Amino acid sequence: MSNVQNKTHAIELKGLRKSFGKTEIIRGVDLAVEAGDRVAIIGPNGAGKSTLFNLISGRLAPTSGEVLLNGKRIDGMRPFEINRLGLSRSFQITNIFPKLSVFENLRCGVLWSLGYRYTFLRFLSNLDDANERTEELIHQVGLGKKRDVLAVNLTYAEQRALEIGVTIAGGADVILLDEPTAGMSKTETQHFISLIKQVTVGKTLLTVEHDMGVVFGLADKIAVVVYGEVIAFDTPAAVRANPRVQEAYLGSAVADAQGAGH
Amino acid sequence: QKGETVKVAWLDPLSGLMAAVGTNQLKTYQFLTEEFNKKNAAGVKFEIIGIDNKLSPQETTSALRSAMDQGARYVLQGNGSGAALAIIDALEKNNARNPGKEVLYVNYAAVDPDLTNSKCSYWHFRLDADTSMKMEALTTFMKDQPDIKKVYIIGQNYSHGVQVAKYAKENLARKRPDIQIVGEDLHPLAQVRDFAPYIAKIKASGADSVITGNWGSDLALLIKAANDAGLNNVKFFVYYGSVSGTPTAMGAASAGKVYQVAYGHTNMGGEIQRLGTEFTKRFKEDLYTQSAYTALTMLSEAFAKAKSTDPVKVAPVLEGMRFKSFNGDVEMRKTDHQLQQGLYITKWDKAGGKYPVDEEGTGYTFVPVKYFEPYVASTPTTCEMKRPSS
Amino acid sequence: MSTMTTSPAYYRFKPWNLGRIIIWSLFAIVLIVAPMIFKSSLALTMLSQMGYLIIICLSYNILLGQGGMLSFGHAVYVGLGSFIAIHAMNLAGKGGWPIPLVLIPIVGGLAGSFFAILFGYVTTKKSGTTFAMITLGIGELVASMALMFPGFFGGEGGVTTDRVYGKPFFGITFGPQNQVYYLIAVYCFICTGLMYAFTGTPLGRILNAVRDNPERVEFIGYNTQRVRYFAFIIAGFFAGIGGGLAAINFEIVNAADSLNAFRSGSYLLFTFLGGAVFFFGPIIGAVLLVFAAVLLSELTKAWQLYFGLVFVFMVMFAPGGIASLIMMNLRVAKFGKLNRFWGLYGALVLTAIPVVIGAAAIIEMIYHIQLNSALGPTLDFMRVTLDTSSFMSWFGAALILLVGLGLLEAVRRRFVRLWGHAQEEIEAEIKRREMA
Amino acid sequence: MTVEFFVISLLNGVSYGLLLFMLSSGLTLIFSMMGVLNFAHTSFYMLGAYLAYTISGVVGFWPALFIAPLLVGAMGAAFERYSLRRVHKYGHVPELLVTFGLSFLILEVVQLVWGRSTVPYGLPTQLQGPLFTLFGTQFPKSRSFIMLVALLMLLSVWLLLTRTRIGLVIQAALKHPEMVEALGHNVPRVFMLVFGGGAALAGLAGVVGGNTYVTEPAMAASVGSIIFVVVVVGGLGSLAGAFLASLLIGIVQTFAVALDHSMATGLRAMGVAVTESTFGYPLLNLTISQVAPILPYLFLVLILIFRPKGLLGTRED
Amino acid sequence: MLKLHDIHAYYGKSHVLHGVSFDVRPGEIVALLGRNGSGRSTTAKAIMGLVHAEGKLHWKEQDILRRKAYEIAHLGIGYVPENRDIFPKLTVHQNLLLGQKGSGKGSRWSFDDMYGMFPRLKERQHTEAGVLSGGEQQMLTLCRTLMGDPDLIIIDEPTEGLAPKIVELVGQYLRTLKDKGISVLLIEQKLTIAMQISDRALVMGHGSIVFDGTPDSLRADAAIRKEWLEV
Ligand SMILES: Nc1ncnc2c1ncn2[C@@H]1O[C@H](COP(=O)(O)OP(=O)(O)OP(=O)(O)O)[C@@H](O)[C@H]1O
Ligand SMILES: Nc1ncnc2c1ncn2[C@@H]1O[C@H](COP(=O)(O)OP(=O)(O)OP(=O)(O)O)[C@@H](O)[C@H]1O
Ligand SMILES: CC(C)C[C@H](N)C(=O)O
Ligand SMILES: [Mg+2]
Ligand SMILES: [Mg+2]
Repeated sequence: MSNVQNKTHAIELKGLRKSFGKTEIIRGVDLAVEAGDRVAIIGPNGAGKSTLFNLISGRLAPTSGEVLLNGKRIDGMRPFEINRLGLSRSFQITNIFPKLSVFENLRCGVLWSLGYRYTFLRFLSNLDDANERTEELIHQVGLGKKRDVLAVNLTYAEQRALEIGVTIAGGADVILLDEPTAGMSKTETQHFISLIKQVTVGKTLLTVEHDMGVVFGLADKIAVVVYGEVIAFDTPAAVRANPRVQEAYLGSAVADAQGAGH
Repeated sequence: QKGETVKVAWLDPLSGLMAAVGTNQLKTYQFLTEEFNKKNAAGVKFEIIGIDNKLSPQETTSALRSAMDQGARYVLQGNGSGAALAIIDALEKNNARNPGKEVLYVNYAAVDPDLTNSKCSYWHFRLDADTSMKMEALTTFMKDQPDIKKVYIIGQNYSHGVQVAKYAKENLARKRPDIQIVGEDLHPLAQVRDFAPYIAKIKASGADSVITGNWGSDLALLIKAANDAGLNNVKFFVYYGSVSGTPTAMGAASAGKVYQVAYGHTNMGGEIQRLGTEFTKRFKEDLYTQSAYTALTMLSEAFAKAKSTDPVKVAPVLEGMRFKSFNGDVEMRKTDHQLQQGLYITKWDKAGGKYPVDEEGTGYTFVPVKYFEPYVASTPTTCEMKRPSS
Repeated sequence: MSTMTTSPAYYRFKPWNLGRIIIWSLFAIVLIVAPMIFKSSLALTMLSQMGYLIIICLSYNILLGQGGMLSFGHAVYVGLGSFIAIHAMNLAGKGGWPIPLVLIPIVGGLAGSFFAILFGYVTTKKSGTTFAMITLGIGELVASMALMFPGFFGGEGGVTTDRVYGKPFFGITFGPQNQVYYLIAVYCFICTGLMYAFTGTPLGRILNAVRDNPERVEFIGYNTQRVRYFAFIIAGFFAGIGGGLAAINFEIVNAADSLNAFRSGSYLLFTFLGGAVFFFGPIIGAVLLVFAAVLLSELTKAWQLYFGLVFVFMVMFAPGGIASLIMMNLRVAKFGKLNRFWGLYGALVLTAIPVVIGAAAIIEMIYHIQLNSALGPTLDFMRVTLDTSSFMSWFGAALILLVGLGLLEAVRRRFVRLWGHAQEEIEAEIKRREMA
Repeated sequence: MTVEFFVISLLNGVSYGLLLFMLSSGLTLIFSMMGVLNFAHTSFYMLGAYLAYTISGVVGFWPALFIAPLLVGAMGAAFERYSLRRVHKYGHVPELLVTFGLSFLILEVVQLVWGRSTVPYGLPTQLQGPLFTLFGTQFPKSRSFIMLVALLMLLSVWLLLTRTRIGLVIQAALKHPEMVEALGHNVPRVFMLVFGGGAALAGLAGVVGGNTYVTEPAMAASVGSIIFVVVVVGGLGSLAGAFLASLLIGIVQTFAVALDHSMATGLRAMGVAVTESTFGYPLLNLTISQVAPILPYLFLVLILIFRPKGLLGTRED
Repeated sequence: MLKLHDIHAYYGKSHVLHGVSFDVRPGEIVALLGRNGSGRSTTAKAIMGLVHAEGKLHWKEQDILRRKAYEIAHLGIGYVPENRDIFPKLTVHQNLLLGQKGSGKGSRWSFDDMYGMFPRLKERQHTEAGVLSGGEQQMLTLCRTLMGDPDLIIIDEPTEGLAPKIVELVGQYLRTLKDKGISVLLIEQKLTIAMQISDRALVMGHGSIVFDGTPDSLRADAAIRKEWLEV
């Protein structure tokens, strides 16, 4: 009912909590992300950033609280149901289909959204729209040359790119990326940020990152998660200036990160 | 036909659950053909082609094809009525579809009564007594044992075990209505590792006798468990006490408690006993498939009578043929091709004296306690034999 | 959109491209002429068995190779397909249902998929070891229960039928074995085609994805359980067709035979031996299965020993199955390097012969002592008479074996080295092409 | 059900359960730690029995009780060293298949050496006869001995797992073998020892099982799948689970034998008329006692559906 | 203490290290820098006996080339791999337990030291390591290797995925190790931290060492930095 009056948010978390056994990891998170925003989530290790992603994407069910996607409750739904509602995520640890080629990996990501569900009465090769979309994607993520290479045989950076590719393939308009640039060199990271920017134009984006360069380069807003709570949610400048954030997360490295700003 | 070599295919398991039995039987046939080839009435030589059918009806049909390719026109088989049925079925079709290439089947041990009743076939001849006949003899014996009052029936849950139970109940009801069936159990074939619960149940039921059609480890383990639990005053009436492995399992502990019904036993005297002893000496195993002797005798005499080894000519001769086998005068009943022969009740006991042939080196043997003339065990048939119209 | 470089026509499925036409025509020709070359009645049954086993092994591979599901209970669907098919034949024979024989395999297929729908609902909820164990349990249950319901399963004897019923189909009665063979061959061809087509459909591809990484599949919109379930049903359908054909072929179906764990095991074994990674692997597997089951046991009493040996060595040295050996060589050939191996292959074969002969002679003599001693000490081994009581026979066999082993090892070492070189060159070549 | 029958059945159930545990403890070790579905496990069991038969003929049963398992263990270790290890890197299915092949080989070799029929492997005099008599039913010493051995196995495997890091090393090595080596553990040797140990346990089970029951070539196949049931129902990675599952299966199965009830009798009791013409009569008429020996499989399926980790398991795959 | 001379290493048939020579002295922190793919991780693996290597490799006067990894570990070299390789199904505590060699007696490090260093790990000690956060896993790997009481510890990109504050912490701990007389071979991407704490810096390029000197001299040598480190 409240949704009718309020403007619907792309993602809205209300009083979200999650415990594993006795330990409460997420301790009441309220967060509303407007459609089209790019939000970075930062916080110390083990603060619960990935867990938050898991709760939103359906990998885990919250202990209590609500998750809303475009105003619709999605907590407790299975990952594929949430995905069908237009939310897609990538993983901190690369999570693709190792024995399929780059092209097939991406095409798998495309299929459902184009309505080719469990069909076994049509040939993939005849699904023009799927193939066109895949072809487009493959160039977007810069893997055109590796079209028929099996995913296992890609280099780490290429796998990360593929990971992003599979994530955006379904055309979801809410995208969650978990440490997309981890393990990449500076050059690769820079290239990657522009890639992410480019493929998420007009979409709602949530990323988890430790690399302050990336965070400040990518985000319109930053949410700081500490010990399972959001202690700040504001513009980059405001967050950087926030003493609690400095205390809890940035330490003296702020200077470093600023220096490394791109 | 003199000097001719007749190829006889033997299709039975040499691997799997019944490998030991099959191997023993193949040796029996090889050993006996050697004997028969020396003094064959028809002057022909037998050649046994042993093929492993893995106890599987499907493999049996393939094996049959291969046997026919090798020129065999006689088939021997005995283990498992499933395979028997497969052969009958295949031969019915083959013999109808390929005149001039008819094949004849001698069944030496598959005992499902259906094979000579609803499923009887002109090309099939059975030498063992079927389940109903053995039960006829067995219950006739039990009828005269006044101390039998409570009977427990246990069997493998497949056609053989079910039939044993069925005939046991029918026969006892007819011959000794006062006998109580205090329990009946069917257990899955070759699945039970521990028979103690069954023994406990038998004991609790107060039974004084157990009837079982079990064979192989299902029998060995059953009797072992009974011995272990000290079930001393219960008699076991069994079908397959001599089959490889069972005597070893029974050993001394079962002495005096196990009765077997069969068309023969190891202490028959005469040629069969001599051959048995020689067999044991040569192979360190017992010759218990004595119907092999009957099979070879029957074929030899039929060849001689038919003056041919062509199954088409031999089959009519076999119908109703009377001949003498190791266990006396027998007749291949014309109506259903079931051999009519006398049956023996034997008891597991110490070997020696008149009955010296110990089984599997246990020092024990099946001692004959009663002989029944063929007519006693004879059971009616419902067979409507379809003979090829010639 | 500007990045689009290839036109849609590039992907279009062109059923009539040259390579496909050649391969499928060859397959058809082999199916057609095989019985003209191998004429004995045993050969004909073997060919018939191969025909439906190809379907069964391919259907098994939908689970194993394409879906990563290790099933120990595939015989359930084949066997139940057989039973329903045979009951349908009996009904049709009695004039109950007017189903022509040519459609009986479809009945089997429907039965197979019906039971796959029934049991698959629980089995496919899980994957990995859990899946394997559930199928093992269900397999054992169905097999044991079958013996307890003689009404439907015909008890020990099974259910028999006569496939010659109804009006002849264009003068074909399906009495003679070779007519049945051609029926099987037609089904084999069509089913192989269909299953191949399946690999190119969305469901088929997602099934591969589920095999590789089930978790991720959930995040691209698919319900993995559903994917496995559908694949399971499709596999059940083809398994049932295979079962129906088996019923027609044997005209008898038997629970002990067609439902037991051993049967399921052999589908697994031979699918794997043929090569689960490639579509055509199971076809090779099925052919081998028939050879192993029918021929090997007739050639030698030691078939289980040979079987075990071959199996252990195959898994150890060619874990991708025979198909992978073929593909490896094709790859070498594609890079034009196969020529240098012909000589070595020849040498391998030549040196393997004495090893095999020597070993087999010894094994056969041992078995002879155990199984055929009733026939005297001599045996016929490849037209040579061996005498188990003579030292010379043993010594000779051992000598041949040892000499062969020595030579074989020498050749093998050389082969391994050269093969390594060739692979290196190929890798380099691939890198170079990628750069270009 | 009388008290008498109840007590005896309980005893039978427990002792059968312990027999199952004895058969499967080695498999638990290998399967739940190394993830290898060792299809040759019961072949090692059979080898143990045959070797003990031969050895006890020469030096007597008691020495054989130690020698035979050691021999079987050595064979297991050798198999791991020369065959399984090569296959390990290809994954679990090939591992399983190679043990499958091995089971064929062992069976054939056993038949070649000892023949195809039962061998007269008997109990030593110390184990013959009853240990005690309860309500007129004897409880044999041999069965008690099996129970004792099973408990000793439980104890020793438990000590092995809790007092040493072997279990951890193996589990870790399944994931990152190189890392475990880099931490200073000799991974190949640990694998070899565990596989050999599992085989030795199977061998020991054979030594005592072979003479209590029968020693024949079919003995391996006959216990083939039931022991997988025990391990899986108990829960992968859980020794206690396997123990619990063995006892549970043993007891349930034993008592099930006593129950001559069927769905038909149940329905009749509820006043539903069930006759031979009722649909599904053969199924309805099947008594619990008739299906008792296959109940474990039902158990397996149900457990896996409702609790895939097994009774006390910690992991699913 | 550790001496590499003309080490060549191969992945299967591909030649990755083309003659690497350097040494590490007792109680020294040596940073091994270089671009992605320059062969730093391979060098670490070569020392640990995890890849096929040729050349001369000595540790405490012993030839350790071609020794098995577990033998090398027992001789006192600890290795923290770049992709963490935690054992996901084991608990944190069990992971640490596996780091110990033998009974762990006489080791410089105890569980309490580790938990003191990263209290977060103590909180999570009975949790399966697989569900730890990325950063926690990184801490765990480091501690696991320390439990084996090495005299030289090779750390491959320890700060990856760590929050900036923790990165500083790790830097401090590496200094502590040095104070306890343990040598460190630090493979790092983040120049700043590496330059801060190391005594010596090595730069690797195309499978061999192209610079060997103090951090200060590296800072001064813009040419080297430009060619081998920066973009
Ligand atoms: N399934 C689980 N069971 C128990 N604890 C868990 C589980 N999943 C996560 N945790 C715990 O929750 C805490 C938060 O983990 P999470 O992965 O969300 O951290 P994070 O903020 O992403 O940290 P990092 O930046 O290091 O990746 C960690 O302490 C982790 O151990
Ligand atoms: N397992 C492998 N098989 C084949 N080549 C490999 C393998 N691992 C690394 N390489 C190659 O070896 C070279 C050196 O790799 P290495 O991992 O040592 O680099 P690095 O300096 O540690 O870089 P990074 O920053 O990516 O960790 C690279 O070209 C890489 O592609
Ligand atoms: C030989 C016997 C043990 C088998 C028996 N003839 C049967 O049909 O089951
Ligand atoms: Mg995280
Ligand atoms: Mg690296």
